[in-house]
This record gives sequence, structure tokens and C-alpha cells, in this order.
Amino acid sequence: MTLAMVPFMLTFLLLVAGLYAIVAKRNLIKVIVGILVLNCGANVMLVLTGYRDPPAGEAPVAPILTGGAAQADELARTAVDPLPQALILTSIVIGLSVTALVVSLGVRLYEKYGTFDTNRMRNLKG
Amino acid sequence: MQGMSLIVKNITRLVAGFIILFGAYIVLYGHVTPGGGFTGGVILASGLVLVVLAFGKGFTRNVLTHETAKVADSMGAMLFLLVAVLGFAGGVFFTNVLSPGTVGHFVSAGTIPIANVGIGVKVSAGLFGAFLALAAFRRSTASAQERADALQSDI
Amino acid sequence: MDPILWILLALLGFMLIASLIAIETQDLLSTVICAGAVGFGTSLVFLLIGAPDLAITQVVFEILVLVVLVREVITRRDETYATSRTTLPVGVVLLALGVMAAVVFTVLAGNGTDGDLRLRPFGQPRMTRQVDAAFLAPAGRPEAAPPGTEPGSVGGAYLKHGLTSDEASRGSGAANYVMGVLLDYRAYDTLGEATVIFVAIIGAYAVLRKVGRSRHAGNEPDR
Amino acid sequence: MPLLVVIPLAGGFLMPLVDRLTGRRRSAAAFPILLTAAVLVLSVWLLLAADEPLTYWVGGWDFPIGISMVADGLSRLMVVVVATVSLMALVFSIDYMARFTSPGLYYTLFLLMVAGMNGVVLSGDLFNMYVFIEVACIASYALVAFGTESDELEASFKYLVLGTVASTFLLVGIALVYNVTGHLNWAKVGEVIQSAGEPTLPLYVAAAFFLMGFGLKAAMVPFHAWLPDAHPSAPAPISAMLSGVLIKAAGVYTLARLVFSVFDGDPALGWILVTLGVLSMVVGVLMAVGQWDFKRLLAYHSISQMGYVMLAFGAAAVMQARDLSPTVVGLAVFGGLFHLANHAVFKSLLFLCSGSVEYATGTRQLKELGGIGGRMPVTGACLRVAALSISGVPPLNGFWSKLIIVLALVLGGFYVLAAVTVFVSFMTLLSFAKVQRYVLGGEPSEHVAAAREVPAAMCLASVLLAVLCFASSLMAVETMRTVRGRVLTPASEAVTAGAAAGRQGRLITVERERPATPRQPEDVDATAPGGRDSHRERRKHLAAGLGRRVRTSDTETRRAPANGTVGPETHRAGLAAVHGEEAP
Repeated sequence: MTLAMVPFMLTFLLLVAGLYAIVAKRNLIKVIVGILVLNCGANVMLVLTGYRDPPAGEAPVAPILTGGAAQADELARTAVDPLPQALILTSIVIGLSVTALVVSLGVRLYEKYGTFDTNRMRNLKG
Repeated sequence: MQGMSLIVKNITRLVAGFIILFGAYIVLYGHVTPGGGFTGGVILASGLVLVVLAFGKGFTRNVLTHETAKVADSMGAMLFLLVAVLGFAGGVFFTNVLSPGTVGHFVSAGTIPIANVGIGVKVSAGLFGAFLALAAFRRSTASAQERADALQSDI
Repeated sequence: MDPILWILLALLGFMLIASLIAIETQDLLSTVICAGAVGFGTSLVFLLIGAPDLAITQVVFEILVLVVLVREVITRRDETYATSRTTLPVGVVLLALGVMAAVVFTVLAGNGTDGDLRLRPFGQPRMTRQVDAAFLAPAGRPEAAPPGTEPGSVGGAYLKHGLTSDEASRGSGAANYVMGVLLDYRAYDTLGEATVIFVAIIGAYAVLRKVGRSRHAGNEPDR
Repeated sequence: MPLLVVIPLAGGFLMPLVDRLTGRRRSAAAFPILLTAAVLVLSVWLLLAADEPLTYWVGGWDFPIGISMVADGLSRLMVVVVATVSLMALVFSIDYMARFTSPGLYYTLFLLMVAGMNGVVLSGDLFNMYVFIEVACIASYALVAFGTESDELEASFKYLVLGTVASTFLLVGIALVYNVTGHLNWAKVGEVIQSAGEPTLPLYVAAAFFLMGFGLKAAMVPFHAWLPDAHPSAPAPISAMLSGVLIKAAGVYTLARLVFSVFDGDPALGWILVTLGVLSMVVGVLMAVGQWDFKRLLAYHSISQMGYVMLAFGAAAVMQARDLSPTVVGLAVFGGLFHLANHAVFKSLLFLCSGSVEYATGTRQLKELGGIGGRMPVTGACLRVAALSISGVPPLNGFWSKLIIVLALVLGGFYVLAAVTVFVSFMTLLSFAKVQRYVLGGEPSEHVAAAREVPAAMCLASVLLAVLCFASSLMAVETMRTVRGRVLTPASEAVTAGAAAGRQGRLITVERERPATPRQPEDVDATAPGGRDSHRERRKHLAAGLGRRVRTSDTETRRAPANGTVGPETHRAGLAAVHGEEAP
């Protein structure tokens, strides 16, 4: 086992924390927060897979050309993977959409019951 | 919703324009610098949200309503889909029909900037609309007294 | 040792602690703010490992979510939470999650022996290795690949061919490779993504309608 | 092919505008119905146009960097099923949705859900599939809450939370797969895995994440908690869509793809599918028997019936690993797919009928109903057909598909599983006998006494689906051999072919046999010469192998009256169709 695996493990712990919030907590806001944490965890997990160690002593290279087309070849050798980044951009937006929907559901439920506490709702026990 | 204090209003007056301008920049230059339609769209939306939060809903009632947002939302989505369907002109769905141009210039990368604009309009209008809906909903479920007041002011 | 790795570990640890506080604290406002901390931590992670697009997006996303959530929380009094107890046995949940974590950890720790299909550690993704070009040929058609070597993943191919303008692989011409991937090579994904947000917002409109059902015989709304 | 996604998508984007223009009258419903009809026509055309798998490279980007859309037999079958059920549900909605406000929003979400499902079944890319699953599921979260009563909101919240957990699992799975293999394309990931021999441990972990994610979406039993709340809470046409197609497109179809196209029918995953399937069947039906809420009962039956499909797929994977005859494997897959299609028809019919009953009487408690058959003859008849069909009574389609599954299990040596299947079928019959007794038979209760038959459009949708119940049962009959060969067999072949070929060391996955030249308008039809030749070769080989098997297995399968018509004939018809000869 190498130290380079530890980031994945910590990220996975983040996922577990989010899951725990969703499964064990009985409050709508906590569940929403659990979803947010879960999203963050999955996104970080994906972006970590695309990271490439930069040349010694330099900062990581973002996959963006700043110095014109001549730089392209060098970028191809040093930059981090753009694909996971594009995927995460998509999944961040999906997370935002889900959050928008879940917040409106939560607000609506609050209006019905006057509380965020799921114990006081009928069907949300499980 | 009456809006917030004078300080907030004044600062908003100063800042909101810049936020919206920055959002537009992020949308338009997405293919050259970090950013893009989604990011810029969210920034635009948060600028509008700031205005609404600071000045109250009445401030935007005539211009930026729920319905306008909905229409703009559809329009932005259609613009993006149009870019996609335009690809059929190049043979295949989603073909980038315009020339790639010179890397790093503003007019480059074919249809990507157009798609970015479509997405930017869509995302900002959509999020802003959702925010307005949340705010309107809150207003409607406030206490009965407030509701009656709101009814009166609507009439 | 690589300083970036250490900063990353510290950030992840910070996020983990913040998320635990967010989950366990009794005060809903603190919950929301700690969740915001997790989000900003994520943004810093993105910035740290070379993803400025993501960092910007994550920040604005987080701001918007925080504004909305804080608004919802501070305007809605919820005194009942402190008195309520959980109904699900927490021990069982923790046990299940622990088993899951243990399995995944074993796999993560035991890498390095599985040959080509092993889990790549942080910092050495598959694309750093040059493989036979047939790797990037369509399934079932190895002959379609040009001779030579290619980066060992699709992302490497994007980087290598993203700008070239020869016949075989026309580039998108976007200086921002992420945008190139997002809106040209994988624009279809982005169409789906735009649809997702459209759907969610229409859904939010639908959920937030003031009256859901028109009156109908035998269709009394409950409550 | 992309039109199948674009049409409903554009419809969804335009629907708010159309709704404004028509002044929110009911005539706005014509727009989505027209579009869905167009999708149905297109999908049937796609089904009949060609036999080989089609691949479409979106954006003209060829393999490594583009996203592919793939239409092999399985996808085509799913597309047709989705379009059919959606059209019926929409026709049903015209009157049913008069009880709700804002029909414009409803139709928007509906169209986008259809677009999402079409996107899922036509996608050849892991992440793309994830995105479209999200489109379909988010639309369905909102639709479940469409009535905005507290029950519906709660069910939707629960559904949303569990659905999001599932999506996150999928994303983690995608991250692991990308990390390990460097690809996101179904077929290519499968090839990479096979070229390295057995899947490695990290890949099994990724598979576990996918299984949990798709299992949650498909509501297999350990993950089923959301379904019995969500499905009954939705408006009836949406329940029909959710039970009829969404759990199939987002859960079952994707699981089949995962196990067969990516993991090459790995026996370990096969056993997991079998376990999930049996659990779902038994638990689902046992829970259903005790229900008194009509729609909740139906929802539990959805879990149970999906268990059949999972069991068939899992058993097929296990049989394949045991080197059983391809005919038996094909029979199992065929049975599973046939049951999947049948379930889409009769379960959506059941939900539509329950919607009709609720529309007319205002209740869905079984104890408050009774005598529907007399008061509402059309609905009653449709309900009867669907109930008989789901409980597997002979002339109807449910019987044939269950029979095929049982038969395949027996031929494969899974006697215990076959017995369980038969047992569950009896339990289903029992539970629907209860429905018959309380809903159709007996004296009209006070709720029913005032009930009138529902409007014509609702009847029309129900009757058409009931006719489909009969029509698809005909598929199991000799005279419809050509139809069967064209529709179902290519689908089951698509599932088994890639895996079978891979196992013998000649890797030809289903998806990439027809290289498309980028930037040509007609590239759907354009083939590189090499591609088509190798394709032909494979088919010939399969045909030869199957032909031998068919002859040997003919005698034993002839014994039962029904099955002789199904197993060998199907393959022959399918292969004949593949070779462009007219089946007799």
C-alpha cells in the first residue's frame, strides 16, 4: 500500500459520512446536507483519478492552453486529464439540479408539517 | 419582501452590475479561459438573486418575472439544441460545423461559444426562476395576515 | 515527499471533519454552514490539482446553495428537532457502512499486484503510460488503430489530439481543453446535462405550485 | 437514431412555450402525443430497418474521443416498448390530468422523461448513460410529487434521496472503471477486461457499486424501499410509466448491459443477479398479498415481476459459464426479455385501470371497491385481461414468458429455482384473485354505485394495451414466427452474442461491428467492408453451432406443447432474418 492511495480512502470516507447522514439522520436538512457531501465525495473521487504528478518542483498543469498552439505538445505530456474534469462539471450541475429539486420538496414538506423532522411525517420512517 | 437595509441596497447597486458583467465574460470566454456556460450562468443567476434579495421582489416584478424566466429558460435550451441539430448540416448530430479558427482567439472553436451562450442563458434564467418560485412560495405560505396583505397589494 | 499530496490530504481531512460536524451538530444553521465548508474544501481541492474550471463552478454553486439553504433554515423555526430521537438503530447502519468501507479499503490498499487492470494510485493515472495504439481502437477492430503508441486512457487521447488539425483527428480548436471535451467531443453529455437542469427547474416549478389538484368529486386533498 | 432523443427533448423544451400559446387549454396535449407517436413510428422503423447493430458517433468523432449511440437488438426492443407505453400513458393522461393543475409542466416533464429513457437505452457510453438516467429519474421525482399532497411529497423525497444515492454509486463505479481501464465505452471496457483475462478485484468493486446503483434504480429487494411509496403516489399514467418502463430502462436494462456486455456474463455477477431476482420475486409477492391499497399492491407486484427478469438474466449468465447449450442460454435470455416486454404492457395496463377506477370512484382501497365489472364494463374487462395476464393464465402473454423462464431453468438444471418461480406465480394468481374478488366481483359499494365509465380516451388507451396483451402472446405462437424473429430474438442474441463470442476467444462485441465513417450523412448505413464481413462470419458460425444444438434439443423440447414453438424456432427465425432470407 502506498501513500498515494490515501486520498482515495479519505474520499471514500467522505462518501460514507454522506451515506450515514442520509440513512441515520431524521431531519430533512441533514439529509440534504448528506446529499451535498455525497456529491462532493463522488466528484473528488473522479477528479483524483485524472491527476498527474507535475514535473518535479512545479505546480500541476491545468489542461488549458495559455501560450498558444506551440505549447500543445508539452501540455499533452504534463497536463492533468481533462476528461474527468468535463465529467465532473456535468455531475456538479446534476448535483445542483438535484439540490434545487430536493430543497423545493423540503420546503413544501415543511409547509405541510411545520417541521423538518421526518419522525413526524408518516411515510418517511424507513 | 421589502428588501434589506440601505447599506445592502447601496452595495448591491455598486456590485450587481459587475457580477453580471463578470458572468457574461465567463460565459463568452469559456472556450479560451476557465469557465463556460454553466459557471457563467450560475454567476449571472446569483447576481440577479442578489438584486432580488436586496431590493425585494417588487423591484423586478415588471421585468424579470417567473414567466420571463421560464421563456428564457426554454429559449436557451432550444438554442443549445439548435446548435446540436445544426450538426446535421455537417453530416452528423452535434457536428461542430464552424471552423475551429485560431486557438486562443475569441472567435475560435466553432460552435462552442454559441453553445456556451445558450447554456448560459438557460442556466441563469432557470436558476433565477427557481429562486423566484421559492421566494414566491414562501410569501404565499407566510402567515394568513401577510397573505391577506399580499392579496391586497396585488389588487 | 510531494507537497501537493500533503496539502491534499490535509484538505480532505478538513472536509471530513467539517462533514462530520455538519452531520452531528444539533443546530441546523451550523449544519448548513459546515456543509458549505465541505463545498469550499472541494473547490480548493479542485484548484489544487489543476482544475480551475471546476473550482470556479464549485464556488458559485456552493454560494448559491448556501444562500438558498441558509434562507430556508433561518426563516423556518424548527424547535422539534432537539427532542426527536433517531428511529433506526445507528449501530446497524454504522456496521453496514463499516463493512463496506473495509472491503473498499482492502481493495485500495492491496493494489499494485494486479497487472494492467489495477487501480492507479493518485498522481499516476493510466494515461501516463504509453500503450499500444490498438488500445484506442474501437472494440473488435484492432486493425483500425494507427501503429505506434498512445496514452493509456481516453483522456490522454484528448490531450494528445485535442488541437491537431490533421485528417485523422480534427481538434476542436478550443484552448480550454475541458470546454473542448465538454462542448464538442462529448457535447451529447452536455445536452443531457442541460436537460437535467431544465428538468429539475421545471420539476421545482411543479412541486412549488400553490394548488396541486383541481377540485374533483371524491378527490379531497388530505389535511 | 439521435432523432429518437432529439424529438422528445425538443418537445420538452418547447412545451412551456406551446402551453403559453395555446392558452393552457387541453388541446396542448396534442403536441406531446404527436411527438410521442413520431417517436413510436421511428422506433418501429428502427426495429424493422436493419438487423445488425447500428452505431452512431455523435458529433462525428470516431472511436476514442466521441460518444456512441448504439442500437442493437436489445436497445431497439427497449425503445419500442418505451414508445408504446408512453403513447398509451399520454393518451390516458388527456382526461386523467384534468384533475391536476398545470398540465403544461406535466407534459414537459413527461416528454423529458421519455427523452431520458431513450437516451439511456441508446447510449453506448457509461457516463452518457448516467446523465440520461439522471434526466429520466429527476423528471420522475418531480412527477411523483405532481399532486403536491403530503403523501406524494414524502414519497418523492424518499425516492429522490435513494435515487441520488444510487446515482452517486454509479458515479463512483464510473470513476473506478475509468481509473482501471481508461475507457468509458461499454464495449471497449468489456474488451479491455477480456483481453486481460478475468476481471480484477478493483473491477469487482466497481461492479458492486454499479450493482447497488442499478439495483436501487430497479428496486431489487434489498434496495426496494422507495418503490412501494413512489409508484402508488404518482398520477396513474406516471405510475404506469414508472413501473412499466422506467425501472426497466434505468435498472434492468442497464444491469443486463453491465453483466453481459461489460463483464461478459461473469458467473459471480450472474449468481448475484439470481439472488437478487429470487429475493425480489418472493419478498415482492409476499408483501403484495397483504396489501389493501390497489396501487400499492400493483407496485409490489412490479418488484416481484422484475425479479423474474433478473432471475432469467442471472441464470443465463451462470448457464453460460457452465458451458450449457447456447439454446438453453438463449431461451433464458429470451424468456427474460419477453417477460420484460410483457410486463411493460400488462403492468402499465393494470396501473391505467387502477387510475380509471380511482378516477371514477375516488378511492383505491380494495375494501371500498366492488362491482366495477358491472358499472364500468370496459375498464373491468381490461382489468380482467391484465390480471389474468400477470398471473400467468394460459392464453395470455404472461403465461408464455413465465413458461419460457421456467423451462429454461429446468433445462439448465436449476430445479429449485424453477420451483420457486412456479410458487411465486401461484402466489401472484392468489393475490390477483383477491383483486378480482374485491374490485370486479361483488355488489357495488357506495363508492362504486355512482361511478360511470371513464372518458373515451382513457378507455381507448386501456383497450389498446389489452389488445397488445393478446398480440404479444401471439408472438409465442407459430404463425407469428417472423415477427418474433425480428423483434425478440435479435435482442436476446445481442445479449448473449458478445459474451459467447468472447468466451471462445474471438472477441466481437455487439456494438462496434459496423464502423461508421465520420462526417457522412448516411453513415448509419455506411459500413467498412471488413466490418460487415466479420459480422457475417460470426453469424454463420453461430448459425452452425445453433443448428446442431437445435436438432439435438428438438426432441426434448417438443414434449411440452408450448415450448417447441419458442426455443429452436426462434433462433432459426432470427438467424434467417439476419441472413436476409424470408422466414417461412
